[in-house]
Amino acid sequence: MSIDIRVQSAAFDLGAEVNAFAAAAQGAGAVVSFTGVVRDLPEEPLAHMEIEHYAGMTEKALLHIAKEAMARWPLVRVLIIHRYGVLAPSEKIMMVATASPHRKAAFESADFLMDYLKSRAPFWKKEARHDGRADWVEAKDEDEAALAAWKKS
Amino acid sequence: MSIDIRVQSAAFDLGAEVNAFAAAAQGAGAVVSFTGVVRDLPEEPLAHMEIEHYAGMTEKALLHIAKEAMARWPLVRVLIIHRYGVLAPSEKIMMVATASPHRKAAFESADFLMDYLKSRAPFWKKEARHDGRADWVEAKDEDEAALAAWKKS
Amino acid sequence: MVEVRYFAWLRERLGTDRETIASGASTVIELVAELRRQSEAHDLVFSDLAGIRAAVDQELVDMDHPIANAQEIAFFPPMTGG
Amino acid sequence: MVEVRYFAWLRERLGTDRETIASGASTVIELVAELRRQSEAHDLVFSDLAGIRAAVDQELVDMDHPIANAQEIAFFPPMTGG
Repeated sequence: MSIDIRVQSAAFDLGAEVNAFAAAAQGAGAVVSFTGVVRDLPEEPLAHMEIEHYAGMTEKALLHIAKEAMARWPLVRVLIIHRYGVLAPSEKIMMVATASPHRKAAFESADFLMDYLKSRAPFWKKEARHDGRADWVEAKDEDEAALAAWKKS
Repeated sequence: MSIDIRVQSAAFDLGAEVNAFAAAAQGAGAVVSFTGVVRDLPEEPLAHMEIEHYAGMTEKALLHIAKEAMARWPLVRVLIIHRYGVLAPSEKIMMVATASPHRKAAFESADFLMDYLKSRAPFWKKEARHDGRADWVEAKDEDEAALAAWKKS
Repeated sequence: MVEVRYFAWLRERLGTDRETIASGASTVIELVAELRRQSEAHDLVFSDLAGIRAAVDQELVDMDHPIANAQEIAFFPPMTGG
Repeated sequence: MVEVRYFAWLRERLGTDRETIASGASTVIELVAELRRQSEAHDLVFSDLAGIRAAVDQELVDMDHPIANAQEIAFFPPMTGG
């Protein structure tokens, strides 16, 4: 059992992380990764995204979330990387990876980690446009609903 | 919209594939990957795994599955790579990747692709032990049940 | 004439991965009945159809599926990919 | 004395990311009432608590949570990570 949590402003290499994660997940059989990317849509161009976080609380919250996933599913490994600071369109914001002997456990736990992280880890996104306008991204009701679904099951 | 299906005996570089997939998934925001690995358990050592497939039908079945996922979820990209032939413990057997503007769509479609691929793509696994014994892996009832669940929803 | 293909343990037990036979069968299950008369090994392999799947021209089908004009019929165990 | 921290739009509207105040509050909601008396900006920021979350010593809590002996109370909008 191993948990790896990283909160950093620097970019990370998704492919290198996934490869290292899978290589270290001995006996796992099933490895799932999720990556969030700064959207880059021609019809709605972003200048950049800025991510604020609550240093100290962030690491605690992510560790708590990872431990909860480990307790719920038979996981051999969990990785969470989340960036903060200024990110350009197409840059990777964050990733989670899970490894389990069972495919459903790997999928469900990664989904769970994302739902919890999204509404319970202290990150706030701001989207800056080319005209100088910048707006805080609003939390979605569906994100809270997704969280509530895990409590029922 | 883009579908990439590869059936091959050669190994693939999971990290390089995930990086290339994410880079090409413009505007996607959410990228999920699943990888199946030949298990490598000290208490149950495998000499190797052998995967037989039905050349011709395999490609058709995988393309059909990928198109079905594209029709059900707002995906910008689907990748399926599946190996056949002789694989050593810890080698990657296969991977799927999905990219979507929506995180739930990326997760669900990757889960769906795996459930369909597992019971509907013509691959058969055989596990060879060090004592020369070799057994065909038996299909699990839970795999058919997982498939049935997608039909209901 | 129809080409019949076998995979996994069916291939191993029959000792061949394909055979071309003259068939008057109009459905997969009728072809199975003809195949069982081919040899003792065939009869044994097809004695329990619960663990056998069929494809007609590379499409997975039920056992009562018609095989009119089919080029290739395949038999194999439930798939175990992924 | 308790350290109060602000994030995201709360930080921007208050023009500061932290302040140290003398508080007699025993719950988060009581502290909010004290903070609203600090300035017009404070009063406005805390006028609708539906969009505000609180943490006591870096643990997410409800507004009626006690703050006895707390070192650090934080206020921020619903989180939007991932």
